[in-house]
Amino acid sequence: MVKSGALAILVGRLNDVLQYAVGEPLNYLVNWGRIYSLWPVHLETACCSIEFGAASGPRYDLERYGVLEAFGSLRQCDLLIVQGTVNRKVAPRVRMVYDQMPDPKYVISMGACSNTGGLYFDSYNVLKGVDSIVPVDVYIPGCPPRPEAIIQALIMLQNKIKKQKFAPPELKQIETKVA
Amino acid sequence: MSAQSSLEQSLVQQLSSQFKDSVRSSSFKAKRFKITVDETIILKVAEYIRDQLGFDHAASVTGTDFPKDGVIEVVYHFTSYSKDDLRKVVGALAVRIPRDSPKIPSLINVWPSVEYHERETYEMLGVTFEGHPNLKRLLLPEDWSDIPPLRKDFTLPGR
Amino acid sequence: MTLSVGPQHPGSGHFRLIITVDGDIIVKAEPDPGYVHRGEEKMAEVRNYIQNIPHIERPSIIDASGILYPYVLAVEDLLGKSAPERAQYIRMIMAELNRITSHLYFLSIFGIFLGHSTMFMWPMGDREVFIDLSQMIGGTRITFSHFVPGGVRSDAPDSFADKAEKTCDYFEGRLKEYERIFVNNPLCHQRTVGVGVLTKEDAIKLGVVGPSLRASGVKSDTRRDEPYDAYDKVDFEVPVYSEGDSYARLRVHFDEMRQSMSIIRQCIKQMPKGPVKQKLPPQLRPPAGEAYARTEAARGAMAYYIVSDGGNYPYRLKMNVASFRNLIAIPYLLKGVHLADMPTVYWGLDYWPVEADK
Amino acid sequence: MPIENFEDFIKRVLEIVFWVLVFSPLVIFPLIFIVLPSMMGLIGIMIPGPIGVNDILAALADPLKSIPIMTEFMKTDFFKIAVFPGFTWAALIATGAILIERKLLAKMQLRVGPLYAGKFEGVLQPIADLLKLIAKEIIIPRRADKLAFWCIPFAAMAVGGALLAIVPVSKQWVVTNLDVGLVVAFAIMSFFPIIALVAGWASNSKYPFLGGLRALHQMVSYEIPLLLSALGVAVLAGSLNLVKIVETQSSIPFLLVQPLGAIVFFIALMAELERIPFDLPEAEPELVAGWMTEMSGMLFGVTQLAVYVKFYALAGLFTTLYLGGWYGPQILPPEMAEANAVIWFTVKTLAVMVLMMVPRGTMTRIRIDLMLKAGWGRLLFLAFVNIFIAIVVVQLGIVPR
Repeated sequence: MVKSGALAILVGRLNDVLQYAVGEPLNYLVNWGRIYSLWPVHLETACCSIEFGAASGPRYDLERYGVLEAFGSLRQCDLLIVQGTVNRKVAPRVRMVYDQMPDPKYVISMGACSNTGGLYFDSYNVLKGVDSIVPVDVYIPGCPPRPEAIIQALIMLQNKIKKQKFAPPELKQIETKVA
Repeated sequence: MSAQSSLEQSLVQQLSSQFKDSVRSSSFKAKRFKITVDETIILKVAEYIRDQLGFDHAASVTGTDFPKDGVIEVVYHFTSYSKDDLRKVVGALAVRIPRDSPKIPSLINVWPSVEYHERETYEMLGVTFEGHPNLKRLLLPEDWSDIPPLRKDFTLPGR
Repeated sequence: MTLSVGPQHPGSGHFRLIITVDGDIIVKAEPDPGYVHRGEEKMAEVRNYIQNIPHIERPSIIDASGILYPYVLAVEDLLGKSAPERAQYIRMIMAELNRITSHLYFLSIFGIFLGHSTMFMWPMGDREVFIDLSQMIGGTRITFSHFVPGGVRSDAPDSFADKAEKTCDYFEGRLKEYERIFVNNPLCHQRTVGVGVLTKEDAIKLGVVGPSLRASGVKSDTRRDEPYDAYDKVDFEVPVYSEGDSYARLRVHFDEMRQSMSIIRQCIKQMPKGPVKQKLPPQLRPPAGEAYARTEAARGAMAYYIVSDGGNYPYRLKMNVASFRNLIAIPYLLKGVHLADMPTVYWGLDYWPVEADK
Repeated sequence: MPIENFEDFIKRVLEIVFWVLVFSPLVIFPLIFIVLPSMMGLIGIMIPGPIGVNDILAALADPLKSIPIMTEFMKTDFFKIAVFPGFTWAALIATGAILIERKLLAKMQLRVGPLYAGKFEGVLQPIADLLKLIAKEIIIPRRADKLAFWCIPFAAMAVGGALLAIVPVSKQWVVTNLDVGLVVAFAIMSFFPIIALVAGWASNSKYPFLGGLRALHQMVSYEIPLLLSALGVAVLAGSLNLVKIVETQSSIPFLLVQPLGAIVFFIALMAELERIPFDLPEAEPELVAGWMTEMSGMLFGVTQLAVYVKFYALAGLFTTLYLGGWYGPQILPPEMAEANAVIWFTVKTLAVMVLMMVPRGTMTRIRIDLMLKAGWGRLLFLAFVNIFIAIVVVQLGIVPR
């Protein structure tokens, strides 16, 4: 639309100034809110859920990082921790849960089984890694990972979120399915 | 040891004498005994074991595939809670059925505890339990279309 | 109205319950397990007897020694060997430590199902103490792979006895506090007494195992019925309640933790010096035959049925796990129960879906 | 240079402030002097009284002149509704209550609770949650009733705010001093379960609907004991006006005269607030999150804030009815009597709130049938006994009317 080169430069400058003055501080603030308010979905796929329970217990206390213990509805959650082996029966459910979570959403793959299939690499019913159905942000190795490893993964995820660009929320309509 | 063995021995003998012709084989060792019968009389044998011998529940139903012999061996393990002297004994009631049409009568009316075990055996080995009210898929995913996984000719994908 | 409870639901773990409710009362409940089915039994047929150990204990890492114990016993039965005496005691100590951690996990989840988040946190915290203790012997937090056919992998360190004594002393005090705060209060009574009653006859008929069975008045414990390893040399009681409701099940867990601590103390006292592992060839080839070994794990009678054809690999390995045997009681007990009691009733049965699905 | 840590953020903000101050004489002041006079009519409505347009313009040049404007502004209804005893104040206390609750619960459970958000003991945790929720996507289920779904959080907020309007923080700081304040309070309170039901219905999902139904059931069980136990206070005070009820307690709080009524009222209030052990409509293990299951993003945030605003308002109502409202020993110099009153009211209300938070860490959830039994069988009976006690007390003349 803008034909004049000078005007285009001016608009570009103004955009830069706005980005510098408003966009970046806002981005920082929102990201700061996000990293300290990661609410996990209550989805257990296998045995690593025990160590997740231990991690939210008193000794390791994930709530220090703003992670609530088992949280009810996935509509209010940001973090999907795939706790262990994903088999062929639960895989569609994991994807369905992921789809129903509101943006922005993050996924942590917990344990060797959900990273690669792990011990169950030759089982007929186990997915070779949950990253084939949902995008994964952080992988935690271990079988099962110790609670310290979960905390480390959280910090890694926080560092990742810090570098993200803020996108305003948008209104979407999605089909809810009752399985 | 001897007193112990005599209990199992007497149990096996009792069963063998009751169902003379149908008993294919029987064996016993300390605290364990196993008896293999024809599939036609398994209901009667099970009822006899429950009512006369006092084994009041089945602990498991399982099966083993023997492609060489062309049979599947279905084994019911049973034991007792109500009789003190039988608690330490685990008995096994085995049936050998042909591999291509594995069908046996369900024991759900004799031992109700076999319900889920029979469903598991049904989907894992393809054994049909006739008379089971709810013989549906249990553990495998809904879209499973391969042969039952515990058959020996089912090979694991990674192997 | 039909509700699908799970697999993503705060009140279900790794499985799904399809329940039909009439108002607030459940008229029909149908469990839909299999969300953690990993084909352990098939995998066991392509691994040798030692390679099988790690993956066999994964279904129940909450009680890793408990689920491994009967496997080891069954293989030893096939080989005709037995473990040295010291190894037997170490196995018992590990099994009892795991029983305590498993029961503490049970308590904490029971608490969260009652809506009591402190009851989740306190046992979780004390579970760490026992995990520290078992870590001294097993080496890792929960998945030890510590038992092998013919003994255990490593000996207990010398400082173990002291630390175990201290831990038990500490925990006995804590148990009293738990009972005072969590169990003996009117709200907990109201939610558990008379809820989900499993009568003695039904418990026997359905073949229920473990604490649920003993809460229904059947005095059956594999450690007593068929003593394995050195369980005939230690003195302990089998707690029995006749009510068969959720409350009795809760109490059985408390009593069993006390008995486990007493067993650990006796084991430490009676434990002889000596080797902890019998010399066995690296590749085990048991003679053809079959073995059925059972033990009392935290969640009830755990049994393995192994058929050997004389080769390197088990020809057929059947895991007859406690949770799977208790599955039958879930639809039975949930009938006529209030929707609010659904999680506590099914969890009270000690149903651990990962273990049941294998 | 991207912002990487807190120092960068502060630097950036200071930089922006600096440039704004530099450029403001060029842009902003001319704008003000053109635009403001045309808006004076609007401001005139907000600030009635002796303050004129010229005073405001003068205050822009001389900040000291804004003090009389502020004091005048503080007397307006707008200020009362929006800022001090009203919304902003309540929202602040609600946010604080969320933090206090999480920390308190953590301490009871041998944990530390929020720690890293904010440099000291996680004090900024609620702010972090708020920022996150604002920036979160809002999902409306396709089969939901869209209009009703959007309205729920704001309806909940409006109803919570309506309660705030009648609870007197001090004799001066009350938004509306109604003669039938107590009755109005109960009328407003009975709206909450309806909101829960509408929320459940609008979500068109099973668990929220069950939660909404449970909220209604719960109301049936606690509403009547709640009313009857407060009746004792009305009998003693001889008035339904909340300010007058507080004034009759200047010598002795009704808690000491009517301990039974206070207990019944407290328990029924817990049920009204859906707090553990009475949080049946949002019972997590069986109903996921109850009637709030389908809420996401800021809809959930606003609803949650409304719940806590209501929490503050009802704790304030308890303070008003039983703890003597704003009365308390003079701890500030006499010329600051108003501030003293406000402090005492706030302290008492916070104490009541903390007392209501404690059961969350110490009690199990009650079941709906037990709840009905308790409500109709015990609380109702106790409430009646309490009314008779009140009448006897009044007849004996223990409390001056």
